[in-house]
Amino acid sequence: MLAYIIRRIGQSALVLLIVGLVAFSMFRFVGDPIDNMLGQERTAEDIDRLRAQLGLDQPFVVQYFKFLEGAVQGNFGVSYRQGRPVAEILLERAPATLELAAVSGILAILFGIALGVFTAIRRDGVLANFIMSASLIGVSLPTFLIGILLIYLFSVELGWLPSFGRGETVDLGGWSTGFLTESGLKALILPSITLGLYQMTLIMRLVRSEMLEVLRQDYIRFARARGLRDRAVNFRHALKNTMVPVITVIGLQLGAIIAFAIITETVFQWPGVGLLFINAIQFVDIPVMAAYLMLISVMFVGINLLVDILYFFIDPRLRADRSGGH
Amino acid sequence: MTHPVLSIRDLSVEIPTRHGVVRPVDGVSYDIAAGEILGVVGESGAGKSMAGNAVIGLLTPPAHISTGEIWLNGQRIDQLTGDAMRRLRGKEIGMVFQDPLTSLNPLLRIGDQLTETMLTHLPISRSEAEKRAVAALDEVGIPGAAERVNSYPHEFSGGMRQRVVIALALCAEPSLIIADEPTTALDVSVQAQIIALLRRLCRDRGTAVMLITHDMGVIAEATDRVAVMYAGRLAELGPVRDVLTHPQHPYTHGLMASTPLASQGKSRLHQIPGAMPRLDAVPEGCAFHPRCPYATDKCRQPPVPRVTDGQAACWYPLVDEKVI
Amino acid sequence: MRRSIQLAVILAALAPAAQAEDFMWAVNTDPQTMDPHAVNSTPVLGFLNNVYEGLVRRGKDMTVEPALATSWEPIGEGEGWRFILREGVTFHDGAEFTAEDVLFSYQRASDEASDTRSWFAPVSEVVVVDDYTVDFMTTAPNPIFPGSIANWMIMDSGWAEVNDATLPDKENGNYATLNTNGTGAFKVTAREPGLRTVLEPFEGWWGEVEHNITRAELTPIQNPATALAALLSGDVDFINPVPIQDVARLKENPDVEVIQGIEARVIMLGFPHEADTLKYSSETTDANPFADVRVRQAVAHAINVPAILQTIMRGNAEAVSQLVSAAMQGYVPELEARPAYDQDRARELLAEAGYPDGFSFGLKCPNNRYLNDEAVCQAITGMLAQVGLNATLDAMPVQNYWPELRADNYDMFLLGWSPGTFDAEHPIRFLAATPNEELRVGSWNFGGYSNARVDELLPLIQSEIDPVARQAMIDETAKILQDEMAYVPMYVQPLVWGIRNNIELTQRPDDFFILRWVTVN
Amino acid sequence: MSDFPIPSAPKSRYRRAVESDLFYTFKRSPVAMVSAAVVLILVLAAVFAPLIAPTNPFDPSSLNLMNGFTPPMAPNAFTGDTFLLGTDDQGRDVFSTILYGMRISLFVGVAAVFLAMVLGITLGLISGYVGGWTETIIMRTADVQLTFPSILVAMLIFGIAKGVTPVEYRDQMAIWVLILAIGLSDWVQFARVVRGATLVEKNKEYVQAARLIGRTPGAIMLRHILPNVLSPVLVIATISLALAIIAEATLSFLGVGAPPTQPSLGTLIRIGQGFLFSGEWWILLFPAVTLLALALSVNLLGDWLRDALNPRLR
Repeated sequence: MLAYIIRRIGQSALVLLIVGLVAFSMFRFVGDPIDNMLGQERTAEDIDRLRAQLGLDQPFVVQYFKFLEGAVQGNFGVSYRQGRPVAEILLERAPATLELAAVSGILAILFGIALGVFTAIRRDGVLANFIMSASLIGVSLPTFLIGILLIYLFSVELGWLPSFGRGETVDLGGWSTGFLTESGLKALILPSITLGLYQMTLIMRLVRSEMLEVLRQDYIRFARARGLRDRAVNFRHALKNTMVPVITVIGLQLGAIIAFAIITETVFQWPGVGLLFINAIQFVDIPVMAAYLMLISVMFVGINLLVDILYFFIDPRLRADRSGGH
Repeated sequence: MTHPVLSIRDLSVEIPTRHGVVRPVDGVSYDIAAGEILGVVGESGAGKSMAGNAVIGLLTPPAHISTGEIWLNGQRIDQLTGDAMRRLRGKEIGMVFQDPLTSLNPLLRIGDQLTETMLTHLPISRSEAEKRAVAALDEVGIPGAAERVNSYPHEFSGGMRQRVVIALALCAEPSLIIADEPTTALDVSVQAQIIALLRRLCRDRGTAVMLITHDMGVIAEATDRVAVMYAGRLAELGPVRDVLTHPQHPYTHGLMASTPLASQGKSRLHQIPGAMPRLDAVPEGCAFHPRCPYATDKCRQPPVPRVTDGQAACWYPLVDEKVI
Repeated sequence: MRRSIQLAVILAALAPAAQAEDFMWAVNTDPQTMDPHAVNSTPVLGFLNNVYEGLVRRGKDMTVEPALATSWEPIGEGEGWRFILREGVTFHDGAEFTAEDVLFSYQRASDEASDTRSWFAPVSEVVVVDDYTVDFMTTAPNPIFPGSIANWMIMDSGWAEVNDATLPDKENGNYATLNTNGTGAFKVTAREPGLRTVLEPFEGWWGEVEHNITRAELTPIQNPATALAALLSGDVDFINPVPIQDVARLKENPDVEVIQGIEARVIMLGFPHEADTLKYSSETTDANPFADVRVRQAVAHAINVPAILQTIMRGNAEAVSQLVSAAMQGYVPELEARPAYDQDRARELLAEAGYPDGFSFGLKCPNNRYLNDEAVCQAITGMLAQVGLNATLDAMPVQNYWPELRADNYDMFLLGWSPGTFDAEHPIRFLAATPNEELRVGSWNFGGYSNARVDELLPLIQSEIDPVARQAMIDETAKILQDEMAYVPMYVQPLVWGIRNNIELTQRPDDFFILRWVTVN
Repeated sequence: MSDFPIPSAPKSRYRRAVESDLFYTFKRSPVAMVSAAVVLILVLAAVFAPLIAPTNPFDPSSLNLMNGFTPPMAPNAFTGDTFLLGTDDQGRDVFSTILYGMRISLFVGVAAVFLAMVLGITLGLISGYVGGWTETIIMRTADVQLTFPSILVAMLIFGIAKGVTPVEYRDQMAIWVLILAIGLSDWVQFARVVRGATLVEKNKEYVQAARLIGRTPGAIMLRHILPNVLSPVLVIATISLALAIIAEATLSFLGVGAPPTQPSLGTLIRIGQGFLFSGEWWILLFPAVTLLALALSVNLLGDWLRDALNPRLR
């Protein structure tokens, strides 16, 4: 198991390095940071000087290795835009994104699994079919439009919920949380629905199809033939087996939630890392972009690993395969 | 007066399809007494399993019982509602499926699967159930049962798993076992052991068994009586010795002739020409007539011949001399 | 103990925030630094004008008025300017304001590390005469100097030294990037870059308080629809800008008000004067038609500016014929008339220039820099196509746009220019003068427009003290630029702010939002 | 279920049966029929847009800016022209713009899915059939690709393409880059399904037999294995098409979509959302409803197809 994890981390690290290199080669096409750093009355000489100072005149491979060198030591450089260490900025912004992602993820998983199980068990029911069809509306409109429509309805027309931002936050030892204030909780509602809707639909549909697949399995028929109660059959036997493939996808979807947060955060002016990234693109803040991509990649690798380990605990067959060694 | 454990009367199962209603089980009747093993034999699609599923109430919709009655220990069960039927399953009727590799939930320990079944049906405590689980495994011949209760299905071989499946089917002490091709998926060397096990356990407990198989060897070896099915209908029903040695129905005859066991000493196997009809195209009259060398016009039109007392479902039952 | 502190924090947060004169406002761009000398941009300088002050400032009508200097006068025959400083002024941290701070701020703002050094290009020396008198010596007579330093803000020398922020640091930032210590009417009490910036009134301010704000919070909101929703739902009291298409609707809404003015920014089309060939033409590959003044004039005649103003700008902008708007110093009323929208005339001019069937070319355009810039460019593309000028439009974010222009990757481009000095000399210096690194002129003249007479006039304009003579030279320059159609000026971008109806404030044409003119009712 | 009749007839008859089954269930599903009708109408409308549309919104010289913001079915205040669904800020007929925009959306969607499909099937077949190092590399890349959010992949590709495309071609680049970006971020699920099926089929007797008689691996993969994986691929392709159309819209919100002079449905929605509060609801509503109808119908069809073919989707 340990060997497996180490190998996995090794492979992932290699991939990260390559992704990083590709990402870095992209940065010079995003635009030129210089114009945003200098005012209207700059001269061509100012431009060249600043470019040299930032090391932008060097080949991107050199820039990349410099970045790596710093990143290994936890130093992601200084934001061109804010003139502050990137690590500090990311730490400051991360709680907003993580809280949003957590709430959306939990909503998506809870409702996704519940509705998925329901629609699978009541396969031919009217309500189940309606839910199946209705859920597709959520994935047939782009997220940004859903967000804007929600704002229009609940903030502007009805005035129930705030239109943007996180509301009041409370600082708990460096972690700013919106969970402890009324305005913070209210502010979470619309963005987390916007962000979670798509994932919820995906999870629900996946759970349904996996569950239907499992329900056709012999061991489910056998469980029924033994007279086990429906609840035991559906949940103890079927759902648990359904979860094996579903967990992988949920893991990936958690990653997707953090990535899609870019759009939701832009629409709701949610002060998280996604918004930071979009701003960084807008201002060609290369250190921030690089660090964000690294952070996201590391997070995904972590989630993947976690999913693998979770697998290990859910499915005894894998335990045998892997602990047996290679 | 003692009831047979299971009594099926004129049972039909129908499935509505776009080509009209098909009838995978059509007017089947038979009884199984306590301690008796009835072999149900026939080709794939003959309706053997469908009848078993109908008895245990596990027909997959839209398949449903259209006519007929099913009696279990004197109680009519074909009209029972969902939960009442569920209580019977496992408790009164046990079932053994074909493939032990897929019959067990891979994520649950076999001990848990046993105790779960017992706790559902028997008024016993968990610790008592755990004790009985070990005993049950022991009884089906799992060595080291006390430790093996904590194993997962994938840690057993196929034969061992089928023993576990049998233990599961029997653990709430049902009066009827439906064994649907219990040995088909197993190695030949293991088949005999499983059949012997099933036979011994049922004899000991007086459990009635419906043994569904297409293997005449298994029939010969394990059963007391045999029901031969063709295209959803009962072709012949009788004590195993009579049916094997003096088949009356031309189909049974053909079946015997095409089986190595029944044609011992013969140099070449007999073959029945053609194939069993699809269920949506069952011919008029006797369903076997297109393949029957003895068919006449009578066979080609209604009414359908039915099994009667000691008599095969054939207008022209064979007599001994015709056995090749 | 620790728990009780946390609890207290939580309770404090749960308690409703102080009411009354809380003022929330949203802008589309966060001021990227709190350092008044690091970045020369409207979001930064506009915001910091509430926190820091200069020797002079601009009033509601843009006139130059005393701030930290109470009066000023030219020295001799234009050798420089003398400023008499206000006494009794303190910085937010209590330090006293003196001539030392002025000298320090001059050094800081004119350093190579500063983005504001071009303001001090004419300055040869700064002399502290006494604690409250400072002389600015200039290399040549400079009549507009006081106005040109209205955005130059004074920082406390002691504070900067203690906090190791004696020079601005654009790349790595320093203490002054996040912290402030000005003399202005408001002090920054919380600063979270990109999220929010909180201001509170400075009790010790020297001026007379006109506002009634007790606390103000700035939030950047980039998505225009979100910002508008925030205003409509009352989550913020003021937004800048209001998307132009929403003006009419907002005016009908009783809860909000729209404040509209004409901004200083002139939107124009630029040409590759120096290029030998077109870059994006499918057939005209061996010549540069835009080098011919008739082609440029044809472009001017082909564009239906009134239609753009009517639809895309929704009647909220004004046509313009020169590089500055009528509100600027040095505007030439005689040249007010734009080339008329006349497709036949445009075709005629093209035919005269040898392109009777027109030609194809590439038009570059930003899509997030000016109000509805992309829509305007689309409209222009259509109008030009109607006279045979088939433009391929390439619209892009501004971060890609400037590098494209610098690399000369265009056949025509859209540019907006807002003179920081509010004077007609400014665009001549940056847009019309032949690019020259040493003289620090023509740095935004991407097309390399060059006219000897204009180059000759520019230094004369810069040093002429007599307003009449100066205006005559500006008139001459403006005439040349219009005759040669160096650029095609189209309209002045409107300035549209949205406020809740309980707010009163004043809008300045330079888009600076001055908090001390706000009243919350 | 072991004794349900499974026809052992030759493959072609089996295929025919599957198809006629499909048709049968199709006729019995009102949702599927309505969805198919909507998709058909929209696709035809898009294909024949130049014949149906009253104007050509992609021809800038035909536009009259003064027609801008004309409400549906009402004459313009200046020009007196009337438009079925009104006009947008450029004076373009919204109806025509939707037809042309749908062309682009559909083209991008179909081409992206096709790219993803070809790539996914090829790599899936190869990794499943060849195994070993090739498989490890391909599937590990797929894992990484899956972990990397698709919109970031798309933005990355967009960025790189912008840099490497010669200046002259950059204007036409956007659509091809969109196709590439969406296609490349979407191939993994095809590859996974195909690989899984290949692993199963590869060990079946008929494949072994084909191998024994000396068929080349390429021929075996194409002739024997590929036909067996087509139905799950079809389902994935349908659902991917809907996702690709939405992805294009999302990317255009992030500023990496089709250019506004040749707008896709997504670009139209991005432009239209700016008029949500200003009263010109038709600029947003009609493209949004069209996109919803298109994506929803394709999704519903995919859903029905999934249930009808009942493949094991992983």
